[in-house]
Amino acid sequence: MIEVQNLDVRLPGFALENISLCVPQGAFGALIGPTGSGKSILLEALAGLQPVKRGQIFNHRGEITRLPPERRGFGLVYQDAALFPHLNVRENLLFARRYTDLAKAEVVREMNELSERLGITHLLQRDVRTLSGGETQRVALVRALLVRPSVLLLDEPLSALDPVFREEIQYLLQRLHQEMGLTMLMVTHNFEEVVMLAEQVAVIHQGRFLQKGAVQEVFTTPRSPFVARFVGMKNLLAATPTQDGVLVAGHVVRTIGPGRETNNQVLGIRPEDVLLAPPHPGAPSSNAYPGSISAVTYHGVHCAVRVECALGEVTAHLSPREYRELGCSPGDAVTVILPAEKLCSIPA
Amino acid sequence: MIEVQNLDVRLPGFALENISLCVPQGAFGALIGPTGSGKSILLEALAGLQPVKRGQIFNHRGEITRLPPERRGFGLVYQDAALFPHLNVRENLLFARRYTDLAKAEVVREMNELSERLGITHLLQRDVRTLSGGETQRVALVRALLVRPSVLLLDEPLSALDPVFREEIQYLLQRLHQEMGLTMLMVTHNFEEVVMLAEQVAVIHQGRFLQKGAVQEVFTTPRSPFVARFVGMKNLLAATPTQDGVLVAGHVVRTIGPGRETNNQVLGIRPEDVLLAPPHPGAPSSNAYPGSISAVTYHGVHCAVRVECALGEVTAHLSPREYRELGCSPGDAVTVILPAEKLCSIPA
Amino acid sequence: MLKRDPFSLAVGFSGSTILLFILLPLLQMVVQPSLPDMAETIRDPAVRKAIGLSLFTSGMAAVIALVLGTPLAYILARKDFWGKRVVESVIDLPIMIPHPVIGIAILSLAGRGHWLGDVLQALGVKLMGTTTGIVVVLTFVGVPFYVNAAKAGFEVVPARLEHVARTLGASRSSAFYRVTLPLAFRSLLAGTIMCMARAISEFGAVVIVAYHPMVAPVLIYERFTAYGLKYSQPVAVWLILVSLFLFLLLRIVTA
Amino acid sequence: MLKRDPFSLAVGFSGSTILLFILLPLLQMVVQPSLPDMAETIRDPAVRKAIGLSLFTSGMAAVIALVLGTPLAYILARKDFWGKRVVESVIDLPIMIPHPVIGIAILSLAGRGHWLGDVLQALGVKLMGTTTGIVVVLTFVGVPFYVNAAKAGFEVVPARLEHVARTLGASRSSAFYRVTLPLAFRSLLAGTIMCMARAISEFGAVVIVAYHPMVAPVLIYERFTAYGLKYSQPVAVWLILVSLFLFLLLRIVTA
Amino acid sequence: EPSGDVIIFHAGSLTVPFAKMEKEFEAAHPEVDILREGGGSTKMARMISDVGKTADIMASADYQVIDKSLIPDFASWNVRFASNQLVLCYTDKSQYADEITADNWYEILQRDGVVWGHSDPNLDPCGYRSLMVLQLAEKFHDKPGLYDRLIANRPEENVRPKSVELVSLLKTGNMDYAWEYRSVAVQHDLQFVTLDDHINLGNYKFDPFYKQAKVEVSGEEPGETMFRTGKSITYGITMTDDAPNPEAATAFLEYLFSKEGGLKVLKELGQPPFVPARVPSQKMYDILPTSLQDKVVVKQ
Ligand SMILES: [Mg+2]
Ligand SMILES: [Mg+2]
Ligand SMILES: [Mg+2]
Repeated sequence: MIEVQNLDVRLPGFALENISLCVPQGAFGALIGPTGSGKSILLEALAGLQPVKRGQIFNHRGEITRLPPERRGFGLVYQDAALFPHLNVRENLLFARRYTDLAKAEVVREMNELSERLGITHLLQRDVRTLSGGETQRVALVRALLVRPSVLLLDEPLSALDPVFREEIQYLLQRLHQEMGLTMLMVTHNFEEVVMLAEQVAVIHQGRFLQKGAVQEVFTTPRSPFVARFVGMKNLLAATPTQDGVLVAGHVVRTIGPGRETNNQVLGIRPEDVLLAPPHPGAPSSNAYPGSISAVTYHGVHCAVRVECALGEVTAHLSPREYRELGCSPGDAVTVILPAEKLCSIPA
Repeated sequence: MIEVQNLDVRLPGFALENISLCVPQGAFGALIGPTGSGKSILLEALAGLQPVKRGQIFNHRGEITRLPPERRGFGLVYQDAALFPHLNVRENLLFARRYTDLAKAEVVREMNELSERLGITHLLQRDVRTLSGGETQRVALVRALLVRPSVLLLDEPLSALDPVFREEIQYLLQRLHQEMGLTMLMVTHNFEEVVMLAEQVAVIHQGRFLQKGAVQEVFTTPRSPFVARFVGMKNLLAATPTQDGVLVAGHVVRTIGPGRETNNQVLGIRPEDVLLAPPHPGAPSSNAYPGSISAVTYHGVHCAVRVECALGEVTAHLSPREYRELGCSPGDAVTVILPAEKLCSIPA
Repeated sequence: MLKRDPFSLAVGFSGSTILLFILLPLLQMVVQPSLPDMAETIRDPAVRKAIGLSLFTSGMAAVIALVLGTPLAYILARKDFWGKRVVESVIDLPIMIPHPVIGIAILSLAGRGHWLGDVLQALGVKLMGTTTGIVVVLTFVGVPFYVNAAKAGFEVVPARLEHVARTLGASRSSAFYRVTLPLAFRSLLAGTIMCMARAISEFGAVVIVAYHPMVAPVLIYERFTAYGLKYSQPVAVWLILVSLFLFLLLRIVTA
Repeated sequence: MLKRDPFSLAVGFSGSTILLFILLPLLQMVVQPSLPDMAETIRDPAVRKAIGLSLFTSGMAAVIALVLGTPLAYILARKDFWGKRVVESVIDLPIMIPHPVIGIAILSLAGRGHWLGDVLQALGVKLMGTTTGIVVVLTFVGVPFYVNAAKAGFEVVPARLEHVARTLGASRSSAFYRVTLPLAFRSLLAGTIMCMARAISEFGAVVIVAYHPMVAPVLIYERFTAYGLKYSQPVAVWLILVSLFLFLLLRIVTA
Repeated sequence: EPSGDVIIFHAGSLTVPFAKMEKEFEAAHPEVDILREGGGSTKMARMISDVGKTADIMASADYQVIDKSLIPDFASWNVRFASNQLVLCYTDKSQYADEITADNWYEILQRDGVVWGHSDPNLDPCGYRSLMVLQLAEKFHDKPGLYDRLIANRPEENVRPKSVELVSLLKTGNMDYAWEYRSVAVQHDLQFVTLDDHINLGNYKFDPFYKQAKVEVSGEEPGETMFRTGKSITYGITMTDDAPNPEAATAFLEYLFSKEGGLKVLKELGQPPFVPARVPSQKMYDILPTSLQDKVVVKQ
């Protein structure tokens, strides 16, 4: 496990302030934030690679704030894998052997086992500069795992990969976490990766945490428009509180749960939660608004449909199949339904 | 328009060979390939920035193979935007003014108009190093458009962007193409971008074209396993021809269209085309196979469901809603249906 | 991060040793002459003339290196070509050639009887004992410093910026002047200063080509060998102060 | 890409001018002595001794620069600290100090009456007219070349590799020796060679600290001024050949 | 048996004979290493007196330099061991090489484009002696203003610190004519114009005539000046009082003063030695190292 209390890190031109977080034993935590938000620096500070100004860091054994990196028991995998280019794959994997008390045979056995498991046995004699992106990441993972880290720190492990390799490594991380019970903390700027892999997430921006909590919670109830946009909650409509819900562009939208009292609020809904139906001739059902499709873009795995309706422009993500079944094209009339239980009031 | 015939480019340690392509006036072409496949070099060769060894390049006025870049009339937007860091936004935009015969007032008017259209009017006095990723790309686009290029060459225009900005620029490119009728040629390693934006696509690998054609055609009927994997056709099953279809793992799978005669073939289907149904107690319908869910991963906009069935492991992409309606969890039995019209025979 | 581990100790020890090793002799130099000595020295027209000549000739060398070296540095930064390694080694050669040999080699080219010497003589160019000769020598010793710094500066400017400029309508030269040059400017300046600094320090090659007119290092040498420390130190201090001031000024003016 | 546009012409002209400017005098040097002259020269024990001494002292200077300069170069490449710019400027100072001044400054530190000189004397260290003195001078002129090259070499090794090594259990020094050093090795070697090359060429500073024992540049100077070209050229050619050969060998052996 | 290093500072014009002597002496005394440093005599003397460099032996092209700069603070005696004369040297490549004679040299040196030079009068006796020759030529040939006209055609850059450096400039074609000692001209195979004894400073019998020449040279420190008066060329040598290796230095001087040793070498190389070498007074004779006394005579 890893726990951080009120951490401050100050670098020339950049500072992390008052960071607290906890990834329990066996959990998968994530830090998400835009480029330059300080997520990699935080990871390095946890690993002991950046000087800490204030605050404390703990691992399962106790406080480690002042311990050198080699005595913290954390593994680190960088975005670019950071394999040692002067060593071949096997030498990279055995780099840490010198620092353990284990017999060589034991280390080699473990290396072979993990290499088998992560599918890199055939690469052991290769020059690391000849590896593909996915192979590189798998080697870096095995190298980090061989020191039996109590926590694995992952710095955007998927960002540098082509989409084909990205999915492969994504599955691999999931398996490692589930099958080996490894504690992981990943930083990324991609909310899809967080959704897929993590249990807990913190959103970081300009060196501070904006929000943290369970992944589903942060994703469904972001507490600021910045977080909302960052986690893919594309539909954000200016709203004012009213009886029964909120008022958006003069229309009442029914919401569930505690309405916000402040006038300065935003109503949010994720595009995959927006429903589209054929135009309704009769009385509109709850939170249903007539509109017309302004644009459709096909994204391979989903279609983004933009609808101009009474509330403003709303984007819905449908699977290609759902879109086909809807039977509408750009310009056609359509009914937008915003399920009340998916709506989220956000302070602006 | 842009047309290329039998182009060879030779660089130290790399070569493009026998490249032919054509992007008609007003079309949107794409080149897709893995990192290092030579797509950026090809783009630079078209722009006159890499020496051509053999072959010819034409624009709408005629052959331009030997013309210097400044006389080809092509715009170029790089992945990292390549804004001039010593000039502010406005100076970047007006960089090309010196090379046109237009009056300054005219150029400034056009700049203001395009800036308005692409939403960068408020940035004109800014230092380019302070811009966000999305702003940077928009400035680069305006700068390129102001020279009224006959073709806009885009080098991975979305790769360097955080997901939030990526979608924004994607929409912008689509609008530019549709509203201004701009001819575009984009290189990317991301098939989603191709699906969304392009009409024609060529798959490039190690300096050669593996396949080219209409986007839908390449995506539904890849002609090699490499192309199939690269365009996201994840399900590839070794198959041999038989009456009525092909034989996969001892089971007959019905296919439509010309079966391949060769024994060395692969049966492919895109994961979003795979259907899942509740386990069927009665006689199986056509191409339906009982199986059990081995893993489910939630990707935000879709769920990837891996099913172990008689044919092997098959991945299906469902929308979260579809998955919810299926009502199954990992370990549960399920029926996999491979619609015959979506199946594709690929020479191995 | 500088804690008392063996690594940091090694760094602290070696760093301070080198800095002291460089600074101690120089400080000793600078501190020793009395202010009246300094004042008297700078009133000596021979001293003023020598320092002026040093600044002028090394400045000229730097300008020549700038003009001739910039295109070469640019190509070395941008292109891979057959023999590039050889060209780079040739550029570095002046650093390893013993200084008297440089002077001797240049003199033996320029003398009557040698074809090049005859050509030069016909053109009225004399190297022996002339300002021209000094400039030639100083250019020879200074040019690697400029070319290497300029090359490093050009390497830092992404080729993509030039490419984009081309597609925006700029010719090759226009792209160079409007994009590459402004971005590499500080490196070119640093290279010019390094080149001039190296040139100002030269003695062994100059003293062979031109004993008169006397550049400051020759004057300092003569004063030292003929009169001793007391008469050479103030000249040395003045030369160092003047050139440091000049370099500082150059950096500030162009910042 | 080298076509007949004005830009390429400028490049071609400036490039060939600089290369000719460097090569012509040196070729002239190398071509002139006859083979019997060359053979006779290398049989002269004084010549052999001087070249040997040049190689030894500049080699020692390079080794000292390597040992002391490596940790400093590493820190300059890795850390940003207050005063870093000043330290870098100090490192470059020896390039701009006139060579006779370097000799004078070092001598005036080491002389009797100066506290450092007295300490050195008590330790039995003499600089004037000794091999030690030559090594000190050559280290002074050579050290910037090593530190700058080593710094550039360390800058190219990503800090992330060291970070990863640390998380794999390596101490700071262990990470340095197992990751950074092997990766920067070629740069350190190049820096050592540059430092030695610069040291081998030094004349003005050495001639003040030690006329005897004679390093090759002093011998060449002496032969040129006392006997003329014919007797100095073969020595110069031998020195250049021997050192080029040595540098080449170093590169090959360590490739 | 003497051993160790012997540091000799000597006039640049003695380089060739002293190199030969070094070879012969070191062959006879393998334990001794002669370390020579040649330069303008005045400068070499000042390196001892002003700069504080140590040397065992100092040999000057003008014995007066030793008298003025080194005695009594740094040395006690001064042995005169050779003479010489000034000649105008040139090579085949020199302009007007086929015209020059003892009668027209001063006209040729005034011609446009003729590059001629001499060594620095402040550092090297050969330098002020060259100027004396020009002054004496003005008197001897009765050409008033000749000296100034000649100097006007000799830019300062043609002045070098020691006379032998000019040899290289002649041979590389960078200079047409240079003033050298006759011995140097012979040693370096140069062509030269031999001048009348009235002006060549080589014959002590003409000392009264020579005395008319007066050259201003720099003094104890920059800015100060003093005058040198014409006198026949006489080389002097001394051993410094605090010579680090007096035993070996004395051995070398014994060799130098012997008829079969150094004096023979000088003669072979075109420089007239005094056989035997001389000191001016009995008082000086008495303080000579005893082993040298039988090789030296007292002669004014
Ligand atoms: Mg990062
Ligand atoms: Mg690319
Ligand atoms: Mg000897």
